[in-house]
Amino acid sequence: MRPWPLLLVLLVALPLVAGVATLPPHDAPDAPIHTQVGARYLERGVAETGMKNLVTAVLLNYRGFDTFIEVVVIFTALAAVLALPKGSAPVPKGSAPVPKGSAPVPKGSAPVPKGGPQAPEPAAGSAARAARAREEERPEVASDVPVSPVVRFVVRLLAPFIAMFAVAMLFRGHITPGGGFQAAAVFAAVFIALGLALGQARAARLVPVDWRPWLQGVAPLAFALVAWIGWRLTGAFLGYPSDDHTAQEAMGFVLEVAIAVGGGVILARVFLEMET
Amino acid sequence: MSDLFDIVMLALLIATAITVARARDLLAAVVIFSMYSLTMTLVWQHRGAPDVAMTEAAVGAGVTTVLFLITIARTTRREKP
Amino acid sequence: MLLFGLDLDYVAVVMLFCVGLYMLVAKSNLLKKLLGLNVMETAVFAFIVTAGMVEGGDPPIMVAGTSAPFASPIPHAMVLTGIVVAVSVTAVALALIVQIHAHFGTIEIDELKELP
Amino acid sequence: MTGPWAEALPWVIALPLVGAALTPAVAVRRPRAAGFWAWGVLLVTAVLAAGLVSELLARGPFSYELGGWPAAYGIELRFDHFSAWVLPLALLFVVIVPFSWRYLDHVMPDERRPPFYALLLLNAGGMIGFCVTGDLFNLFVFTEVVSLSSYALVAVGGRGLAAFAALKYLFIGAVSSLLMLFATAQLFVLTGSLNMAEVSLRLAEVGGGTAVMVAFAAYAVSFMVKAAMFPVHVWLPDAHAIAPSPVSAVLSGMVVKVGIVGMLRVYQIYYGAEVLELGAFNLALVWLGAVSIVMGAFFAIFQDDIKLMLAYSTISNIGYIVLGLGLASPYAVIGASVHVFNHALIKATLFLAAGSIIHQTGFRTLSDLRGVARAMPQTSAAMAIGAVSIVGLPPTAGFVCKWYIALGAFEANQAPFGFALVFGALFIFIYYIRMLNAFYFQKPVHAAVAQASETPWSMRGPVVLLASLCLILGVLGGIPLTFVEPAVLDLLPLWGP
Amino acid sequence: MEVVDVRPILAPFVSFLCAGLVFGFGRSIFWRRFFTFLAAFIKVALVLSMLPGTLQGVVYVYQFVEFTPGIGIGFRADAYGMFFALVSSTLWVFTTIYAIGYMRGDRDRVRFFGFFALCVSTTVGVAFAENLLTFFLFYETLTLCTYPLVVHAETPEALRAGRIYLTYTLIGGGFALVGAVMTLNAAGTLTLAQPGILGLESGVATLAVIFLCLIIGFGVKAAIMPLHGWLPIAMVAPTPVSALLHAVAVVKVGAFGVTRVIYNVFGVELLQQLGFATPLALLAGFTIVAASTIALTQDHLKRRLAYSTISQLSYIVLGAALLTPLAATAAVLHIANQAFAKITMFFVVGAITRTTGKKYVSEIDGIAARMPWSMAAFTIASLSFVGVPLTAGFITKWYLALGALQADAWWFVLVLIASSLLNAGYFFPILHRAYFRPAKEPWPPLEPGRRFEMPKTLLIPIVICAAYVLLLGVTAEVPGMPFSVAQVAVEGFFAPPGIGP
Repeated sequence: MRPWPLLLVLLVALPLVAGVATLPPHDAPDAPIHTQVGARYLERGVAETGMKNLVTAVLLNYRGFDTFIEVVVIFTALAAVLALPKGSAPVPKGSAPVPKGSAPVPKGSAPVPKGGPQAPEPAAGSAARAARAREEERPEVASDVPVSPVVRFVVRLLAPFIAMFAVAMLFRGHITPGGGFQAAAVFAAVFIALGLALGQARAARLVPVDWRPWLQGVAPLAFALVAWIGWRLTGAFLGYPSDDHTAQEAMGFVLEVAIAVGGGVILARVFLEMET
Repeated sequence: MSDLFDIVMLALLIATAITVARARDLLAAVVIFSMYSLTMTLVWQHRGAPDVAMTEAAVGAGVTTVLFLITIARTTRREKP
Repeated sequence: MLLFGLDLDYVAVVMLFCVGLYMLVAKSNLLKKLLGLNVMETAVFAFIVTAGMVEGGDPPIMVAGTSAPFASPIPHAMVLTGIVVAVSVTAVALALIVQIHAHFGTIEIDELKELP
Repeated sequence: MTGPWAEALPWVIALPLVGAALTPAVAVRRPRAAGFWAWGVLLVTAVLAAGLVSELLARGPFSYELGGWPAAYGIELRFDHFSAWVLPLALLFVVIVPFSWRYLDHVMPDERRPPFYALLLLNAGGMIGFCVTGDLFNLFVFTEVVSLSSYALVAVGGRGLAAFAALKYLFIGAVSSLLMLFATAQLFVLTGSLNMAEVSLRLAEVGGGTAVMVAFAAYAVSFMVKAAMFPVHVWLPDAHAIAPSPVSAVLSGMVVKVGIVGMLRVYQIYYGAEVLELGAFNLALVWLGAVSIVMGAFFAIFQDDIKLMLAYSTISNIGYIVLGLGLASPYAVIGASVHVFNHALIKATLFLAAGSIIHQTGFRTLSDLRGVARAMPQTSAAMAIGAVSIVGLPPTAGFVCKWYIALGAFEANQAPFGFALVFGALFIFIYYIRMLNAFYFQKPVHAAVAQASETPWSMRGPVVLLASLCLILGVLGGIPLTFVEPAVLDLLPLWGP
Repeated sequence: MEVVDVRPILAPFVSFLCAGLVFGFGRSIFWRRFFTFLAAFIKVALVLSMLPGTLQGVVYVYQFVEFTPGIGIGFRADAYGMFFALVSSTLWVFTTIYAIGYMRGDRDRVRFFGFFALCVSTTVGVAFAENLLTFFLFYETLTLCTYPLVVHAETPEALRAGRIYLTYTLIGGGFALVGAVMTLNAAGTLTLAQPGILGLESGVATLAVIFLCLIIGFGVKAAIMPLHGWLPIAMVAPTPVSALLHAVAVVKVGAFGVTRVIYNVFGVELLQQLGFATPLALLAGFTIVAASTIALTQDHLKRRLAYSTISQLSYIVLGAALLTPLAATAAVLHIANQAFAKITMFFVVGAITRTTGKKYVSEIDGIAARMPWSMAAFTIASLSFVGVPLTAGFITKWYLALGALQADAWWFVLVLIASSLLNAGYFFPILHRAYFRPAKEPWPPLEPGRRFEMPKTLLIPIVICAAYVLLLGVTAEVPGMPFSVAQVAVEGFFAPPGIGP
């Protein structure tokens, strides 16, 4: 163990301990965290938002703007992954995971040649076509790990049910724990499982190439739309009409679905990008 | 009872975190990390945060772990001493 | 739950944070560093959730079967956002790590630093 | 009380973000259209920002309650004088994006343009939101938008080293964001609120204490990392040097300012609450600033790569700003605030000019680029103006801030720092004069440099425009004051050593 | 009486615009010359048109923009500023004519003439600066604009000279900035007003630091002795630049600044109470003698002239530091006297180098036969420096001596005499060699079809400047000549508070 990281950690730990040690006790009902803003949410949240799950109420209504920015953050992650240079040839290696003791590329060796297995960079205007072409050319089993038929069968069998579970979670998010994000993660998990079990090309067809540019941005767009509707209806950005529970539910529902679809597509695409 | 659960869980958390730090096999580290996340899920569930717990289970233990696994598959599994 | 006048839950959180920080600064392997970052993030989330709980509290879901006191919903919303942010950062970091490996053939900082 | 433009406040944030979400869809047939789309979106954003600023000038600071919830219960956007920074920010983006249209030709294939421009828009939207929000947690989320897009923007230009620099940036940046989240959580636990104004009020009731101090320290460290102050600057030089030049201009000119604006926000909260005796902290800032100035200059002297040189000078210039803030006298804080903008302008000039030169010649070190001024006179002139400006010599924009901060140093009876500031800047000139000598007064060593042609107008226009602004703002130094002075005078009664 | 008038800002702006046009269209020789001459003449006309008013005590002011609250970029043409502006704008015309001849066929002439115009613009800006901030802005801009001229040759030697020049002047500029900032802090204003803006209430220590900073700041360009190192080295520049640096722009701006500090920042009364001027006067006296002594040993013509300049500049500083009206008159007058005489000399030396390639004193034996006009002009200038009556230099020395006696500084009369002897000591050998030594080898013959010893563009400025040296000496009391302007300026310096110039 090198000494200086420990020293640094200690240096950070001391003020942190000092900081948390002097906080008010965390489970006392009269702590500021329970008596200030939180108290009002507990008191009037259901009446004001029409959502029984107050976490959802906070996420979509009181602090809906945070959630807007949050879906923007995952969209940023996707844009980041898409914007990174691609096509650099991977270092020659055996089947993953790499066996013990595999040496790195020796120092001073020439940098890995560009291009690699991918098609040459397409000309302007044909990028979409090229992307679709690549999708179709993708081999059936992209993963290096051989997948047993049993696993494939189980995944195929379970996938619809898991997806149904996600949908249920999505629709009942305002009453029970769970909601758009959780559904998105589960959707993505289903997708990834399918991708690993059946090969990416099959999985990739679940999200059509033509729809991707729209689907991946659907969450921020839905937020902007709802914000605009709220603005027109109530005069406040992202405002919910306080007396109309149907409108509240409809707006919340749109957002939840958009988060689930958009988030799911984004996570799935990140997976696809990293696999290629 | 509640206190005991807490203490066990916190100890487990710290133990798993340290194991993640010490594991030389990255695959093992990631799997243990997902265990750490699931333990955290239990703690949060216990502390009255089922929403957070579900998210952590789906995102922290699920998606993050899968992304790590893919990365390990594409890079290397061993941490150099 | 207090120990030596310190709130044990908070102290555990700080310990997790420090383990993560140690991984981040001391480990040479980039994936290990990233795992450390994730541990740190979880620790901070745990801190926030812990701060929002209340003795014998129920989840802040106003349906039959729950009763006051409720945990505060705001920290939960904060952590939900935080988790999504964390997974975004992790995804970008992993994509970068894959690139680094593809280019240099290693993900050990010690070896990367020695490269020209 | 508020006029029609106040309604635009949330849209000025939402517009670039939604524009980013639409970019891949808009550019699906013609990837190059992404650049025009991003420019259009930013142009409209700038118009909105101008409207907001006009509102600010007409009626003073104003708030917007999102969702119609009263400030503490929802999220409040607040447009005060420091938020006026969004206008120059948007305008600089409007100038930088056209530069990138042609510049990207040698950086990336067309198909990667849509995500690139989406990232640029996200970065802009994130920074605008950061300046405008009145909510601590919202501040954190915006920080993450800015940081995440910045990490990615660093990496878009190259393969190995760029990814490594970006990852280094990511690790340090993520820790800094975590510290910020931690501090936010602590303040939340202490006060039960996330609204900045409310937190400030409640802090006054809660009073001081270790936790309050630790939260402040966590914020301070977090923002110092974002601003790349001396001991925690290590991520900056590589990241800024290796990014494509338009990105370098954005990162170096504007993204590091996130740390400064954040610092100002935290100051607003803490000074309003009067719970901490911050004299010692100010003194620390002053010293750190002075050290940053010197160390930034010192490292830069040994660089041969022009972009690396410029990257190090960012550390120096952030040093000026921090020094000014730490001096805590009216003129010094005004100078620091003005320099937030002026430095962005100057850095954009320099990075875009450097980018033009690299784009046209293919070389990026001083020794290779000798004599380039004859081949590219206008770009080199812009570079020269930028260099003179960043050193703080009249008659350029850089001098304005040096003047104010020096004035502030003597006003605060910190004469030694006044001297350090003035002569530290001259120290920096040593390396810029090396650059100008190489460009103007030495013989070319490469035929490619001697025969290079000037850049196309979509690149030259922005450079020339920015360079002329450097000169104009050097003469009309009072303009930024209109925005900065009320804010500073508002803040200062609570400030002071 | 103050009159708001746009001319004080137009005068620097004309040459600024000219610089822009030269940079833009200067590739064509015609347009380059056209713009330069047009601007030069417009500028002289502008300055001259203000002269009658100035003689009647009118001060033209123009506030341009606010820079800091209460401190703007302002212009103010008082008598002293007018005097300096007259000298520099007149000499710009002559130097331009000379430069066209001298630089013929040289490369990078666009850059040369562009920055040349910028230098003149900033010099006039300094002359008309209303406050220390404006002064400083132009002062530093001048530093930057001269740099490309100093390194014009682009040789390693030139680059080294440029580096040294910048190091000295920028550090000086830094001190000036600190001084200006401290002044603002102590006085609350920066306006260069009568009778000074600082007061004793700021404390002697602060005042001492301010004085030191400002004198170091401006003294660098005035080449007061420990700060003179850049000047001889900067001689690698082309001769028109040397002439500009040494006679008009850079060094005079320094001396002008020192005078402004003494009379308009501190004021006579305050300085008399503080006694800071005496050490400055001693330093100036030392510089006069020491620089002249070093000049004796220099063989390189331009370097000898450079040390002579260092010595002469301190006349101005000393005249100002003596704090008496007569000495001040001498100081103001010497700005013009030294400028015309020294520029004549540089023109001649440049012409010699251009025609014969000779650069050293020891190489010019018998050159008077080949270049009679030039050497005649050189002789006049030398006599002026020695202080022979009927030349401009005599007037300076006469008034300086009177002023010294007025200030009870009898020792200065000794300095003056010593300096005159030394001047004679380093100029007369040149004349002796030129006139009375036989040529070591035959001089290159005249180019065919040429009546005079060199191109007219070189000769005309030399002759006119030399004539002007004589004129200044003869017509001291004629109204409208520099002497009368100087008197108005000095009256302003010593006017009781409240009356003002």
